[in-house]
Amino acid sequence: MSTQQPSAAATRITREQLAARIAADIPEGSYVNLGIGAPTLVANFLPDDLEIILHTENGLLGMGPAPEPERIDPDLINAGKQPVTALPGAAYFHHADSFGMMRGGHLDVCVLGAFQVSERGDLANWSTGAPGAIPAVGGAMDLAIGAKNVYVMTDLLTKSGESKLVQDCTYPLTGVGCVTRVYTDHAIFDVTPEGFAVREAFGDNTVQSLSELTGLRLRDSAAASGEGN
Amino acid sequence: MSTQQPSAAATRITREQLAARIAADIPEGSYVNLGIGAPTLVANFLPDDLEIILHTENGLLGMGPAPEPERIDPDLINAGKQPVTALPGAAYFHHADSFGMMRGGHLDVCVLGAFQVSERGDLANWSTGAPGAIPAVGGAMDLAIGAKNVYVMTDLLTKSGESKLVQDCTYPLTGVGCVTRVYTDHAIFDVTPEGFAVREAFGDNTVQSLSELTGLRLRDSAAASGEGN
Amino acid sequence: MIDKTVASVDEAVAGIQDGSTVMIGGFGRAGQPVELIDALIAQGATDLTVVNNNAGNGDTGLAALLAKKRVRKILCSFPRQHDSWVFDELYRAGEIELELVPQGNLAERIRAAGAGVGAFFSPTGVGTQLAEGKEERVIDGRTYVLEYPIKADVALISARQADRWGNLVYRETARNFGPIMASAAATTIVQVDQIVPLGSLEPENVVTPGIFVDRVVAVGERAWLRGGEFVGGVDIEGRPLARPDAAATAEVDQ
Amino acid sequence: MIDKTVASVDEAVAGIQDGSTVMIGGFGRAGQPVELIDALIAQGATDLTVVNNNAGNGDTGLAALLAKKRVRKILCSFPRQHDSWVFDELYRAGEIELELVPQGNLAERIRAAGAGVGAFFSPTGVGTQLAEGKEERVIDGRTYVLEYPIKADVALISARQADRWGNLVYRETARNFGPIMASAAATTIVQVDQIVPLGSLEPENVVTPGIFVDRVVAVGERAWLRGGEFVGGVDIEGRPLARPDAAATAEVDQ
Repeated sequence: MSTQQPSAAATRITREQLAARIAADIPEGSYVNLGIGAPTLVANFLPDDLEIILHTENGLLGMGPAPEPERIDPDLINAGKQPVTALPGAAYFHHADSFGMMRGGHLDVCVLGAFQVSERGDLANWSTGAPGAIPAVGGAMDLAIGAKNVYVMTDLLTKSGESKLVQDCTYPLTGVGCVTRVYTDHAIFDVTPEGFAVREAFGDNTVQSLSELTGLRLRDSAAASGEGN
Repeated sequence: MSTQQPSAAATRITREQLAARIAADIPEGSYVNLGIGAPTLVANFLPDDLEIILHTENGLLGMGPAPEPERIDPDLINAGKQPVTALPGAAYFHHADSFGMMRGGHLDVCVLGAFQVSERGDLANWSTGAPGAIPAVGGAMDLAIGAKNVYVMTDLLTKSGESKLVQDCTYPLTGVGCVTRVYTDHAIFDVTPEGFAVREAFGDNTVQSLSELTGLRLRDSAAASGEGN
Repeated sequence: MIDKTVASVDEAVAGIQDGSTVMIGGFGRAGQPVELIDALIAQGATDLTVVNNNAGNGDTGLAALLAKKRVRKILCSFPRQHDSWVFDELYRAGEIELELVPQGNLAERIRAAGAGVGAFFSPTGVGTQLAEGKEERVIDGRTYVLEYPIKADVALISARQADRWGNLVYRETARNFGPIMASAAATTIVQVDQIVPLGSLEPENVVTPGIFVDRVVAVGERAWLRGGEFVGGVDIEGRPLARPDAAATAEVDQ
Repeated sequence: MIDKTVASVDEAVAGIQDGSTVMIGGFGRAGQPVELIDALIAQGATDLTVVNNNAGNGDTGLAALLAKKRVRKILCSFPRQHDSWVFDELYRAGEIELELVPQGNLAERIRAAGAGVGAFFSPTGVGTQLAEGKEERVIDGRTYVLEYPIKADVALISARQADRWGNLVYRETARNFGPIMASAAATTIVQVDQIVPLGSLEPENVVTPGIFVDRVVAVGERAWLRGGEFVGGVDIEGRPLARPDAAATAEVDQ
């Protein structure tokens, strides 16, 4: 596993820029679940003039933004237990129906955070496996295996400079072979049968520099899809 | 299998009397499914001053009587596809929920017709197994295994005088070991671990005469429960 | 803007391929999407596998599709009815294949497909002909048979109202298979009495969320309603009562 | 006359036995039947196995039940929260057993219990620690793990309105586990804002039919509603906003 000193950091985009980049890749009409934490930011960048329907696994399709403080409704919350609103066209349902919707492959996209993603698309995002930690999984495993496209939103490197893209996850798995694409602050990676392919490198990053950062053999998505090199 | 000439028929009650007898055994507050055919008659004898909630497996709890002809609603039918009404307090639901309700053991009573019932409570009521017949099962198998109490309503003898209570069903089974009690025009039988027990014999019928009619060893329910002989 | 509404039943059923598995909602005539079935007949797809509780009534709707010999196989629980003569004749002639499924297993298998369940152990049918050859298992002292999901390429269903996101509400026992079939098909096509503006359907009362719906077409109000209120005046098949001149056209009226 | 209503929460929870498995509705605080839990604490049943999505928030409701050491084991998907200090301490001290279940498997296992499904193959959790030791099977090229139903002796849930037959409607995402838990317990006990006359609930909109409900008790309207209409003025925990004198009593207010 490659490590990288912060002083040598390559060009990185901010978390907000990354959220905007993910939002731009979601077509109108998509049914989308945004995981707890950073992925929630993506909602702020979905264009107002496009209809994208947000799902929250606790039982709502058509989730809207947070309410004004005096309009907080304790009965109307998202999976992160934050107050939300419901848009015209929303629908409520119970937990078995909600997770059936996920497990049955009806969501177009879900965006999740990650501790690690392996070259085969394995995801680790629910437990660091630290001894004594209290485990909690929530809907992570259901989301990981359920959506048609599972996007991971994460920094490429941990705070200590280790790559979150790995050959094999060392943290406990959330799902096997489930990740479609990884959006990081350095680049966007597709998970392909031959491992990670760089779909888009931000700023000065190159396939070569990303290979060095991650310690992985990376391919160029454009080359992989036969569109050039 | 014993046969019996019509001319030698023992005391029999009418189908309406039998329906009334079954109705009298259903306590207030019960959730009840009445099968297609003769069991439907039971509804006519449920006391007006008792609340007994009827289920129809096509998606309604709180089924009421047939409407006046000019109030027939093609969207509001029972499992026999006859027009019905919905009482105040009714609820509609889809087929998976309706059959989950049955399969999950939430109905107190269902009343079904039968071709044959075996001493172990096996039920045959969906197919005569006749070659060339078009098979159709509907919800019979779900009802047979789902309710807490499965009552069979039937003539004791076929038109040709054969007993419908048998050691082993010769017709194709609907459910195994599922029948609780059999209400016939001659007597009421409980299904016990030791076979049929006569719960109540109508008119001149006796355990002895019923044994002769059915060709089965029968016990006396009262004796079986230690209440006398 | 998301708009799942289409202008005609022909547009609604466009693209259904020969050889498709088509779920058709309804229990008998209640909830049967007759206008969509008529459009499917006109569209011409053939060699179909149909999933329905029954096998057609009279000469209209599903029965008409069968009569055109577009259906290779049918999965259902109750084909034999007093008015199933079209199916009966095809079956006796060996011109249609039948997979008979107990009604609750049919419903649960459709739900399983929609809910991503790989298979499930059902107590229904254990020890009967309809469980022959199926895997059995005793769980907590009770015997179950393993049942697999039923998926479809297309579902044709009927509901009372939809909005342009495809949210649906049904009417009474016409709901029956609609919600689960909508969830189990790659493409779900719905005929409704009426398309209402987005936001008109109370989110608490939506029965089928739009995520399960692909196309919606309005076919006009059913004959026994006026402005959404029940007015009656029809028989169980939806034909006008006591209007002698109506008898001639009754067969196509539902 | 069927009347499932009872006059008090104490009457509602009467008879719950030591050693029972108790399902408790709610996702975090939304839909948590706090008044019933308080009554259960007063009632005294102990050595309980609790099924809930979480493991208590703050010091009230489920957290208070845990703090009284009435719970031997908890099945949940997400015990660790910013305000789960009661559970955290018990868990670290080895005073409570935890069965961690992915949320969708938790929901589906509860539904399976209510729907008479003996077991089902789920794709969730395959290849993870939470599927270790479970039976796996490949169906149509995908790997599944076999999951079993979760039944309960008692379910305590919260809904918005009930009638005397026990028909229920919920409110927004507070619906969450209510309908499935109601179906999976031998005795289902419900607290509602309001009991309405039979016939007031539209049959199309009933979410939990009364067949799943045994006892209903009215506990008064939630603080953010007035006459059924949302008025707001509370924080996410249901405590009044911007009323300094209200802070002292806020902890017991939900």
